[in-house]
Amino acid sequence: MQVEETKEFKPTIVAFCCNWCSYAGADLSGTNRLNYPANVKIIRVPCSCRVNPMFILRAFQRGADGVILCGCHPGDCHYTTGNYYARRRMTLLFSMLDFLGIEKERTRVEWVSAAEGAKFAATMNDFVATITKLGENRRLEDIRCKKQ
Amino acid sequence: MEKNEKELAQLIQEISGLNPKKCMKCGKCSGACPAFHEMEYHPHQFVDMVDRGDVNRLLESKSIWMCLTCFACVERCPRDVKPANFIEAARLALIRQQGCNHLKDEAVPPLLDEEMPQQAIVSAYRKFKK
Amino acid sequence: MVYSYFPGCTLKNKASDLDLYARKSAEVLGITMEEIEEWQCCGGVYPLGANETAPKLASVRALVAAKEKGQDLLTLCSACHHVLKRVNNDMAENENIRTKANNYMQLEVPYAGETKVVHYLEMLRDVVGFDQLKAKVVNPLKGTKIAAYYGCLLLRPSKVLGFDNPENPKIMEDFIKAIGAEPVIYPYRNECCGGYMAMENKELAKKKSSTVLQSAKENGAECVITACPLCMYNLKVNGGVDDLPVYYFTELLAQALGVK
Amino acid sequence: MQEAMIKRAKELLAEGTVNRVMGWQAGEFAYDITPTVFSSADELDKAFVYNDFCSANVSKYMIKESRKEGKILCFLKPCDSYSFNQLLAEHRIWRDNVYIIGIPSYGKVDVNKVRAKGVTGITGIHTDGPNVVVETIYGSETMVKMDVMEDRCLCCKSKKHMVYDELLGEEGEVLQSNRFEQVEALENMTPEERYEFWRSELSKCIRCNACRNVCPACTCENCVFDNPASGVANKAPSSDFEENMFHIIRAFHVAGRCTDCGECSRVCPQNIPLHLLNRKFIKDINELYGTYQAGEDKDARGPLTNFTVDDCEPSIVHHRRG
Amino acid sequence: MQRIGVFVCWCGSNIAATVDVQQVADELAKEPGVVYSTNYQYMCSQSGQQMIQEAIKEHHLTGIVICSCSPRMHEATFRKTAAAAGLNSYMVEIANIREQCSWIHKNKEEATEKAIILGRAAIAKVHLNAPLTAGESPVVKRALVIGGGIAGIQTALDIADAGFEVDIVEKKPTIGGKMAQIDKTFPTLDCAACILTPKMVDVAQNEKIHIYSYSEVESVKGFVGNFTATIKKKARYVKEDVCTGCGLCTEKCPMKKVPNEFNQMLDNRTAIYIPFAQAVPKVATIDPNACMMLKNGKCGVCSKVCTAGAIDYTQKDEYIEQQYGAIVVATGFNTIKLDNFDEFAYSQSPDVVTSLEFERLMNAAGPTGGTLLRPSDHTHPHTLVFVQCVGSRDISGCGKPYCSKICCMYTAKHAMLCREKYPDTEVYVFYIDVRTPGKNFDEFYRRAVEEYGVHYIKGMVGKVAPKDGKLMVQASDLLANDQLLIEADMVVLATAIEPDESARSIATMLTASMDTNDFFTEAHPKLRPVESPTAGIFLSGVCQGPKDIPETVSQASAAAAKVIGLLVKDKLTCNPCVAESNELMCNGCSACEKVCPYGAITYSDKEFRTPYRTTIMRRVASVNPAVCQGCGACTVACPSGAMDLKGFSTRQIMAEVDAICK
Repeated sequence: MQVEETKEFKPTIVAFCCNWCSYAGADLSGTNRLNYPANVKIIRVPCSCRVNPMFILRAFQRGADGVILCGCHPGDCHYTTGNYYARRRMTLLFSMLDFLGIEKERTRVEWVSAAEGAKFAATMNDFVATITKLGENRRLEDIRCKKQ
Repeated sequence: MEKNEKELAQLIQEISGLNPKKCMKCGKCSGACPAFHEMEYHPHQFVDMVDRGDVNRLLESKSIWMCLTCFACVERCPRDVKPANFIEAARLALIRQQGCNHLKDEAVPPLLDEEMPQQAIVSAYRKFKK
Repeated sequence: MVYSYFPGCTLKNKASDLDLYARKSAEVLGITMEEIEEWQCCGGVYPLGANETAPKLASVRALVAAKEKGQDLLTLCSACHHVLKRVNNDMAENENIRTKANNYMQLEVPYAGETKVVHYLEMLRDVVGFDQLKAKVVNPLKGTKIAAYYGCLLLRPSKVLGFDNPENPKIMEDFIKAIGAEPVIYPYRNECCGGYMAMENKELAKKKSSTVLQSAKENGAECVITACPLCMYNLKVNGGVDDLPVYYFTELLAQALGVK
Repeated sequence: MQEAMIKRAKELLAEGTVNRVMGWQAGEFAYDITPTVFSSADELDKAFVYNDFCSANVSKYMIKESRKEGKILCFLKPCDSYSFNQLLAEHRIWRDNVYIIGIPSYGKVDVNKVRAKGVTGITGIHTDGPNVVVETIYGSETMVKMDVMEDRCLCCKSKKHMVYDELLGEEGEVLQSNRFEQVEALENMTPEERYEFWRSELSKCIRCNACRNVCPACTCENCVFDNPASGVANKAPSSDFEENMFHIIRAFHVAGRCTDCGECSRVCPQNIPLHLLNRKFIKDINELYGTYQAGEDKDARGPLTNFTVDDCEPSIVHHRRG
Repeated sequence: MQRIGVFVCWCGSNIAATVDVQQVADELAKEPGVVYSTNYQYMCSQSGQQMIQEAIKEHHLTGIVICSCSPRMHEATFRKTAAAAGLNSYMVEIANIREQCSWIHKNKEEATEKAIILGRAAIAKVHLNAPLTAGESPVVKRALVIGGGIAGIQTALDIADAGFEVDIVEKKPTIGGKMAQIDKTFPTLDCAACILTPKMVDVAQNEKIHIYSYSEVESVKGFVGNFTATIKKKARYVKEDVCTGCGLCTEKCPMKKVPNEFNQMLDNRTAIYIPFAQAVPKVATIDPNACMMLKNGKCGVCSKVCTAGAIDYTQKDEYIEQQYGAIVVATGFNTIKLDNFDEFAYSQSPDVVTSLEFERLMNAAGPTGGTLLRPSDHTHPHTLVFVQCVGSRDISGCGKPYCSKICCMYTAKHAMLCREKYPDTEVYVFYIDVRTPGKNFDEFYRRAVEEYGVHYIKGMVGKVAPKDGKLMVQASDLLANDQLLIEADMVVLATAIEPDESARSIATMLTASMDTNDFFTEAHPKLRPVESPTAGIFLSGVCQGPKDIPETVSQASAAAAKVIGLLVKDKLTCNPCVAESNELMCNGCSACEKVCPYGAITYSDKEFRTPYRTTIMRRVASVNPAVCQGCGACTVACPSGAMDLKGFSTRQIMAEVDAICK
């Protein structure tokens, strides 16, 4: 029996945002009533350097279709150097995911400052569109965690 | 195959392999140049003209043949721009074209004298013709 | 110490003195100069264009020949020294030129700038030592006031050549002291004599070389020494200062060592 | 070499410089070489072997051994010395308690390749010029060494020792190696092909942890995979995801610290080319942040604990190769 | 198991218009551990807060989740609310359902669904929260100022004014720094000594300030509020408290040919010396490299003539250990060495001088008594050429890539003073750009041109050739498109400045960060410009970047204000969300230490018991909670997971991830 695809695909997106820039940028896009899809759920971290590659893998395992990390622009880190380390870690992690054949569009890093509410919204709109086009995460899923 | 001025400037930049935008227009090259007064356009202008794509005037000018390739501009430039390399690139862009050699073979014998070292002739050939 | 020796075009012809005196002096100083077989002219000028590979191949051949013998490459002419050092630097640091040159040469082991290029003066300074040279001098040129003329090609660009301080060099002055004479410091010793124009633009060459000689003379020089055959020719012919003889440094070296 | 090593070990034991010797001894089979600690000349005479099967990297053992009473003698091949030096950089080994003799290595033999030539009943091996002579209960077999050498030795990166107290035999040079060829081949595939490749490989994983246990960079007091509080602990992979997860995290945790010794792939009972994951990181690091060889300079800052303000952006991954 | 209360805020219609708050409260009530769930119009209002407090007490809540506006808005409010009800403030989590939900989504169904998920994530997190107590550390009410130039002086005076003890450590025999060497100051042309020396006297007379002159900081340990510094008081062979500064010894000392640093080596001083008349402290110092008595025991003249008996040839370096609450770096600058710029003939002619040397040549207390004379033959110069940007804005590797900032103005000053004092002079200034932003600065420069007739030429000097006692200056004039040859009597080089050579070792000592040019890095380039990222370390003056005197003084006062703000506190409340190392899992590999921007992590060898009833020594990390700022860089650098961040622990974040992805 064929299961009919009636429901429109709504990806689950996890956004890790640093407390000082990007989380504030996300707040600003709210204050300015700039829309982006409800699929995006933000997790507040003190700094982009707090984000462990394990968190990103965990998100995919638990059913995320895309993971985005937002932090202060390089040079503007509240902790001076945190985002520089995050940048190297994420570059290598993303490259490794690509090496394993996982769609590279599923992961992204964007630098969003506390003033860039519009950029935050635009980034999320674009990311959600990209993931929607890409479809469900199949290559890094954990079937045990699939929604019924 | 005629090149327009912009392409020509691009070619000169390519031959030089360098970035004229590094120049901050301090003019130290022109302050150092021993052939300054022989030139219509001067080292800092060479760089600027290549950058702006204003090279026709430059290539027609005798200035590019006046450079002594002494590297004083290269040595003293605070921005590592290497003006001498741009000047040589301009010369190359010219003499690499058919019939554009600056030094003609037939012109050489009268220029020679008894004491002139081989080096003078070899290097003139290298610099002024292809 | 045994060196591979690259004489260059002029030293085999017009400037055979420079060559001869250098060889004789080297013998006294315990240095052997083995001329590279079938060397080719370096071209006299270093090609500045980023995509000029072919004109550098002659230099690469000499560099490779020295590498195969496991020797440093000795030069006397400042132009050869300039070209060889800069081409060698390209082979070490410019991947594009290294790849192209190696593809062309089809060597068994690719060349990547392993040879050390040494100017005769550097050899005197770093290997023989000016102290040692002084000890070997039999006819010190006592009291002679000598102006060293460096010109361009020995010194610039200093980052690649690493020869001496480009604006205030002292290697030749130290050399002059070592052979018992008195060096004359004058500001134009590292300014261009216009040598490259000696054939093509005599007027300019005259203007520039006379500035140099005038400056030397004003500062009390009795003669001028140089390491470049082209500078030598230009200063002599176009310098316009009659009572100021110009010598190769090797000539005075041979004289001081008593082998002239 | 074996005789010279035993001789020198005995000398050092006799003069009291060391009280133990880290070496190798044959296991149940001649090719089944096990790292062992010897504490007397007698033991050395009886069991110490060093031959073309002695490929185990013993540097990891020094973490524990160096904390014991007295000094231990340790023989390091060039590639082992990188691991040792990296462990020194991470303060894992107490240098004062180890006496290192650097020994040359001309490549080790992969017993599987020997067996593949139909040779059985192996009792010993020795090198003879470009060949190896494998002694068996049926007589001896001579074969070209290159044909039976371990893959990792065929693309050896260095024959030079990074750390030692003395050398036995000659010192080598850092080599130009083509070790990234396989990684490049994978990079040139489509993502789909790569996905299939890694699925077929990683799905073989039985989570025996041999790769982790042998790795001289995996030296955590308590591995995250054994620590329930880490949130990723698991004993056996119960889904495709966990197979991926384990190997990604394993490679990531040693990124910038892995010296590319290749022990992980050597010990994998399922023959998964795990070293390719590590090499991918090394290749990326070299390309993106400048050539870096872990274990080369004990005082260098590792690439992941370092940065420059104009490092590339993570989006470079999107732009590269399509 | 936690007992969790959920409070959903309407925010008037801000949330309630797009999110069904009732449904959110109902759904969240079903979550495990939630024992109370409600919604209210304004949670942040007095009555809303009261409602929360009552619920905490009534339901014995161990954790609360507020679904409301951004935590950046009211997290602090609700933490206080909880604390007032006896619940630890860090048992509060906020689900941001306004800025990140109701305000951006229009579809009520979607927004409600999202609000529920955000609430779940907050609940999942609060389950793993642990009560945190903000630690406290005592503050030593004393500041250390490293460097006694105008920056250090101003900082010290301001701190002392507020009633705190301050120690100035100056490596030279006197405080005063570079400003003491300067003749006049731009743009007002008042004499530097006239405005500086009274300040130096203030410092000397201030009871709260102690000057360690001829001293260096040897080591610094500790952290904000509680540093321990070791100060090395170098032997000056003169008893500081006995010397009256009469100067008789300096007159009688037979070693008269020691180059005088204070006059930039333009004249000589004696082996025993007082740098200048207004030195503070005004005490003689013996130069051990020049004194015959110290070198070979023959002389002793100064000891014989000193009626106070202050000379002590046996004096040794002395080490003093002192506690400080804050440290201010004011190490200043030097002009660069000109070895790479011999085209300007600096090493070939004494008449080519740096700007700082020129200051001394113009200074009434300088080697020429304030009359401008050529160093070579002591004649009056008629033609002067000033060269700007010597070694500044240089990326060729010979100089410094940055603009030294002060040269444009002091060159205008020099040129102007020259023309004012000696109207017979011709003054040329070669410039690349004239950069004169600042109050009355551009006017000043224009005055030099318009009123004083200084010839400003856009171009650069290519070569200076000494010739017959003159200097032939070959330079470009870019506007005239010409190359000039000026016969000059003197050439003055506006030499680039660089941080003092001691800066790097001091930065290492303080674990303060520096840029590639060895300038100290500020905690934030705009908002925290006088603080180092390392807590308790403050920056004053040129050590942070090139600046002129007015800027230096304002930064010095700003640094003092920051120090005072720290020292008035009896105790420092620390951010409790800091990293924590689990010693049992720590490998001792130092990865965390390397990425920590604050130097908060230290290592020690500790003995641990093994399962085999033996002990083993292991190197383990520990975090100083007073220094850690809680960024979390260490937690990811740590391969074993020994490092975790309180308040943002690995398990907490993963719980949020799980809740969102479920």
